[in-house]
Amino acid sequence: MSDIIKKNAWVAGLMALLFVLLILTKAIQPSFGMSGLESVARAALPFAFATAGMAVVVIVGGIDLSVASMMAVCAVTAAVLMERMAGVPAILIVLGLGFVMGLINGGLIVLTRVPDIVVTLAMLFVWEGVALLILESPGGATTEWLKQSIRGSVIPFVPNALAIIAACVALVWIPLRRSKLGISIYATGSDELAAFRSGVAVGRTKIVAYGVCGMFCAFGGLSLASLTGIGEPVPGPYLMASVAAVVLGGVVLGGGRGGLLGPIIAVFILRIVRTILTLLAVDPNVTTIIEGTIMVGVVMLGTAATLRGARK
Amino acid sequence: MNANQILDASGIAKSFGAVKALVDASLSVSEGEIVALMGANGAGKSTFVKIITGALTPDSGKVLIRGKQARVGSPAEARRSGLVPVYQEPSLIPDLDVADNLRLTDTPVAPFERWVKELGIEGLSLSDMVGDLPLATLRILDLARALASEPDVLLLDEMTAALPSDLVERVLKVTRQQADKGMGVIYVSHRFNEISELCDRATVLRDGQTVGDLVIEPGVEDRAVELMLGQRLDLAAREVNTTRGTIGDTPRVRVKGVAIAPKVTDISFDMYPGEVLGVVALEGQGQDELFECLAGFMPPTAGSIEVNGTTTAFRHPADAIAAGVKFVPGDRADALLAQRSVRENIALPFSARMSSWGWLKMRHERERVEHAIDRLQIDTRAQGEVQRLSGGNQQKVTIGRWLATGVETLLLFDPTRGIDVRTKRQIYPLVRELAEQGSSVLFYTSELEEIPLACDRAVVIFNGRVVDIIDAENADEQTLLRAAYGLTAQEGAA
Amino acid sequence: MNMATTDSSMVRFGRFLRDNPVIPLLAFLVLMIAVLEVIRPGIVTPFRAGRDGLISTFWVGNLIKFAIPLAMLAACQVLTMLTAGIDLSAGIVATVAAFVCATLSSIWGPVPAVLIAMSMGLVVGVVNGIGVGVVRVHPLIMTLGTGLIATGCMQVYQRLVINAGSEIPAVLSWLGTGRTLSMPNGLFLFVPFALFVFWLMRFTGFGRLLFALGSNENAAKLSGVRAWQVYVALYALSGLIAALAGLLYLGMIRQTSLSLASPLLLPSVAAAVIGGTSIFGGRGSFAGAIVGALIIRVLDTMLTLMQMPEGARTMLFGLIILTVTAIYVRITGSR
Amino acid sequence: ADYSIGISNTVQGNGWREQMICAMRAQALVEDDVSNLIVAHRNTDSAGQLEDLNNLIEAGVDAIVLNPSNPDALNSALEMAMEKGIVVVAVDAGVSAEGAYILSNNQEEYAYLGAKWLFEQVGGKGDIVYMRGIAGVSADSDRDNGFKRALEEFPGINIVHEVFTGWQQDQGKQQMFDYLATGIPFDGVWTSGIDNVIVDAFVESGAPLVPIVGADNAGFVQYLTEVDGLTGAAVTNPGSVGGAGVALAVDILNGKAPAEKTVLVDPVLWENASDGGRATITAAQNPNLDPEWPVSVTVPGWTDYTMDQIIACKGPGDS
Ligand SMILES: Nc1ncnc2c1ncn2[C@@H]1O[C@H](COP(=O)(O)OP(=O)(O)OP(=O)(O)O)[C@@H](O)[C@H]1O
Ligand SMILES: Nc1ncnc2c1ncn2[C@@H]1O[C@H](COP(=O)(O)OP(=O)(O)OP(=O)(O)O)[C@@H](O)[C@H]1O
Ligand SMILES: [Mg+2]
Ligand SMILES: [Mg+2]
Repeated sequence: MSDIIKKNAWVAGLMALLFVLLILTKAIQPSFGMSGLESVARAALPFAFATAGMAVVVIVGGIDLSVASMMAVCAVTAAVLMERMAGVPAILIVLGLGFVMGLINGGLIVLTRVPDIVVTLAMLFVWEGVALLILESPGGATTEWLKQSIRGSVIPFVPNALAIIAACVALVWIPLRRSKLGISIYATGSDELAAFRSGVAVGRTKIVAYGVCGMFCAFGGLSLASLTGIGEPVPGPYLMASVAAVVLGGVVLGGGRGGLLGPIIAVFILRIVRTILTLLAVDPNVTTIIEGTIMVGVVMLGTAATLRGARK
Repeated sequence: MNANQILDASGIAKSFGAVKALVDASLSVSEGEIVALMGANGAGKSTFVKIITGALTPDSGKVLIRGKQARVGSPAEARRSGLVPVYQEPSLIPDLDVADNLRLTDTPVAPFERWVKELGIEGLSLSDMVGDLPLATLRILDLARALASEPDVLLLDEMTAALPSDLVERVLKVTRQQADKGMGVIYVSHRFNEISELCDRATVLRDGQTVGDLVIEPGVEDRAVELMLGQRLDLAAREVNTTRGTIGDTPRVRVKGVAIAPKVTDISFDMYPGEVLGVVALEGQGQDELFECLAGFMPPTAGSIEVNGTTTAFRHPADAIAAGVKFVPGDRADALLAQRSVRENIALPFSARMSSWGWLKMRHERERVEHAIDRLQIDTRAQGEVQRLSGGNQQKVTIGRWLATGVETLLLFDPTRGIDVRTKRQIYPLVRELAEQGSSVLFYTSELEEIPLACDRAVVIFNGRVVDIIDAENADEQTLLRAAYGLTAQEGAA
Repeated sequence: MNMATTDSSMVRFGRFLRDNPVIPLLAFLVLMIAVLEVIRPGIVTPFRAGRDGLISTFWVGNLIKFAIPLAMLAACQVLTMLTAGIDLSAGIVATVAAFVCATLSSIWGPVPAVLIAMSMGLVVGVVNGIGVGVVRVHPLIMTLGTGLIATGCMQVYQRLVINAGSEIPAVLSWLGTGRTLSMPNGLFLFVPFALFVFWLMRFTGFGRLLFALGSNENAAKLSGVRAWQVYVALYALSGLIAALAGLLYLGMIRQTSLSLASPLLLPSVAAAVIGGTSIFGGRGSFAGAIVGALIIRVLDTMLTLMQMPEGARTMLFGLIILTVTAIYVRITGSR
Repeated sequence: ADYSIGISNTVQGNGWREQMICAMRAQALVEDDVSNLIVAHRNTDSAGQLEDLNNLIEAGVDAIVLNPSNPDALNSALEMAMEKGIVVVAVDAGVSAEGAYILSNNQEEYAYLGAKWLFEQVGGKGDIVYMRGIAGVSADSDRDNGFKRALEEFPGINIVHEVFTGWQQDQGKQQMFDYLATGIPFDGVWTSGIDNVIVDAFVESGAPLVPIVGADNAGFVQYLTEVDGLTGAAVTNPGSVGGAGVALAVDILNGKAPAEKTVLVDPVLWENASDGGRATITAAQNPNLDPEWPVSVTVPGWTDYTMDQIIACKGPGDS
């Protein structure tokens, strides 16, 4: 009971923080409006998907160091395919590819019994290599409508990019979360032995969770391709950022606890902080320091609050 | 052989590396039959249960279900075949609420709730996070979940070990009822009184081998013990060491008006050097909090604790240890370094203080550790990792740690949980011996019959308050139980 | 109680490997070197290429030389992983130490420069330790954060010393580039260091506590361990080791850079895990990590010398790391 | 006027880029019309640069000077900027967005020039070690084109070894050690700017030096004059092109836009094989400079700051 309250308090706290930051942005730059919001949402796209994927595998008790590389594979594949075929089949192929890459990660973890972090560290290099083999240097082209779809806003006051994040995450995650498979994912992350004894097919659950992660990475790769209009084979800075957002978002490393909403809010917080620092013309080196401090500081505050809560 | 036979396992063998947990084990159960599975710590009972229910695969042997050869590959398959276990360690998922735990095993909710009520757990909500529930409740939930799936055979592995007496009674009653309705039960326990009350038959394991099958009748206990241990042990000699501690002038520990929000409201007692002080309480009367408070895990919200005449305020178990107060918790998972060796587990307190971060004193350490292992007869075949020891042997390691360092004040929270008869017989004298050497021992046990065997006096706690203090001579089970239920509540005791 | 156990020789061999997990790793190392020799005949055994020498001491020395800083950073990972932690700031601490040392040497001379560089490591380490041990932030986040902060500070500092030039203290150059009996002088630092780490892990109370905290922090607390003291000491030590590795690396590369040792971070984690250290705590070996570092270095060389598209090379690197650990896990039965 | 200029760069912690940023700051400081400089400078990919560009647009800058991570990936933000009347100047590499000004080092020419010199130096035939930058990055691909162009002109030249240094000093040094250890002879080394550690590798391993081509980094230029037996060439690739970009942006804002949208700064080659070349190098070298910094700290005709100003690395508003 108290756990549920604690968990939701964390998400609510993050939400409040995001709100405060938005107000702060408006105060600093009175002209900040819909277009600013849109650009924040667009910038958040790849981070949000990387984070969602990472969150799923962290919940199942693992970690996936290859998210950025998988995104690169998906981005170059998308860019290469879209040069040759229509957007929709290309998107479907890329989503399938992401899912399969994730399944491979998970399958290797389960089959070899090598710890997640080692397997995905190795796969980080493998997928990076695959991306380079597909496209040696940046190139390809993304379908025009896809590039347009992430701009502007169809629903008033909701940037398309935000709607896309919400829709994609909700479409994959909510049905999953409500299903028995979703419960199995939490169970496996919480206590693998007890889950096994409760009849959970632990191996299969892990593989599927990694598959879902791969699928989110495919969304991430597609969003990179639609942002830039091309495919870049070199992985971007999404690995560490996603780990940080997952932890900031209240998912416990080690598994079993947390959801996707918190981490995604955390992504937005980190993006808006960068916007604020740019608006304030803060020295970029100091920006690095501030970002590090915020990351550590928020988690510190959070742990301190939870510890105090637990003591009472 | 028997038309009603549900399960027949025979010739089961299982090795873990060099450790042969099971060599040739067999067991059968028929409809309506309750079969006890007996054996000393490490005999292979839990391993056997796990194999039957698909949590482990045997190296050899066969399992017949209703006369047909069956391959039970996983716990899920076992469940579908009607074999449902309650394992020695809780198997609920801590980060899921009760409802999700039920969904995970496809357990119907309505019968589950009925069973929970029947087993005497009040005020449970399906949205409670399992990790927040106390151990005893978890055991009951495990059982209720098993019962709700209407098994053909129910396997209970030391189901009652962590339960206080009131809940034990309920469990026994419910089990009997279900057996009468045709369910087969395999019942693992170290408690003879439960077995003789409940079971029809007993299968005895020794060193991984089935060494006998007994019909439960009066006087069968001696025979069972002989089979279990391969030697005679006089069960009638219940008296342990009769030298009782002397109650001197300065108490070793004086607990004065201690309250710990929200459960404990007012606890006071004195504990003297050379005394073993029993604690008697039903489930959840505040005994857990009392022990944790004395051990330095949490400060009292009111009242004071004096050790050797000085008032103390422990902020960390290290403070308590420095004051000579040492704690063996009830849940051994809390106390053990699962992946480390027996030796490191026992020697852990030696390195705790900053001043001992340098060179290890290997010789000194080995001597102390070996002494503790000897004294508790820890089965060290799988000593490389404590998690590979049997449940009872793990329990012994938690006690051994403090034997090795020496104790002034020892807080034992249900130390004989899951320990076999012979070792229990060794633990009581051990506790008495410690007392004779001048230590004080606070001894909570869920088995009331242990109180007169080991203690000088017993504090009875009910609803967070001390309701009575009873001398050992008068502490027969009846009296204690009545007191524990708050029936003899004398106002102003202590 | 004791049963007469008659083990087959297979079982006994399996147990032997399990108790000495370094041995299969060493076998892998030898295997990889053999493969390298096949790919480039003469690189390890020059006589096959018509040059002098049975074994190329230059090549072996070189292998060891570049494995040393990697192994030192892997020590940071092994030690922190024992407590189920990790030190992601190690690469940056090493870089900062090297950068600070090189730039300050030309201003204040080598001794103060080295001392200040080491104290940078200490400061970051103590902050990590307080964050992890007292405030209880997850080590991954804590060290990632301090790493970012340290990077930012170094960038700010960098702008102050653009025209200070840089100077590599002679001792460091000697350690980093010199050779004695064809072996790198870095061994004069590394051998005592490795012995120290072995001693710390095996023969001290502190080492015991690292394993204990990684296995079950609650049990350690129950036994009277004040975990925060251990964490602060551990991360401070890790920071010092990282700074030392950075200084040695500076002597080897003889060039400052704002990202000098940062690329060693992931390989150092890889070396630790290849060497059988569990990131979940409670199990680890430095000997394994050293062999892990050597394996990674041989692999690097192998891939450098193989002519193939960069993508295939990167892919192969990952696949080999995975294969090595998978076979290793299979043989030793450990996870 | 009272201009606010935004800077965007995606590689941090590399001497060349740091010099570029300092040149931008110094130039903005000496321009009278610039009152505010917003610098977005971090390690990121094209998507991250898009984010930074959008943030700069939000901040209401008058001009953006960027070092693009990719010529084609940034069009959406750059087009939006130009729609809003913001002047866009790409330095170091080009962008394909219509209407953007480009002031760039000619990367293809950079590689061609050095490679051609090297191939001539070894007599038109021999075995060359080709040490590239980061696979899959635009600048590396451009340089590869230039290198291949030179290669076609010299059929006698054979590439015995091609490797990516990742533009990392330690990696480059280690790779050179590895290659030297094979004992395979070769006649020259072309590097993509990881240069002085390569010389170190030869010296430390006792291998005979071969001609080496690098960039005009302070450390390498110094080696060209100091290391005995080293024949080599440094191809200029000034990071100070960033300062030129700021100057160009201000000119455009003041209505003095150049006729051509694209201005290529062509590299120059300094070699130490001839007396004339050695004199150039001696004049250029600057031992006090950070060894990773290119010695060409100014772009004559473009930048107006002094040596002290670029080293101070302060922009308008910095104390
Ligand atoms: N990206 C998103 N956009 C919009 N809504 C979302 C998004 N992610 C999650 N939600 C909503 O937030 C709710 C809570 O999120 P999530 O499922 O991640 O948390 P949870 O821990 O599983 O919560 P619960 O325990 O209630 O199931 C979800 O039911 C869903 O409706
Ligand atoms: N995973 C394992 N690895 C190695 N040895 C094991 C493992 N599990 C059990 N054992 C060993 O097998 C033997 C039998 O253990 P088991 O748990 O079945 O005993 P038990 O009869 O249930 O004892 P207890 O009454 O103490 O619970 C013990 O010696 C134990 O150490
Ligand atoms: Mg959730
Ligand atoms: Mg058992």
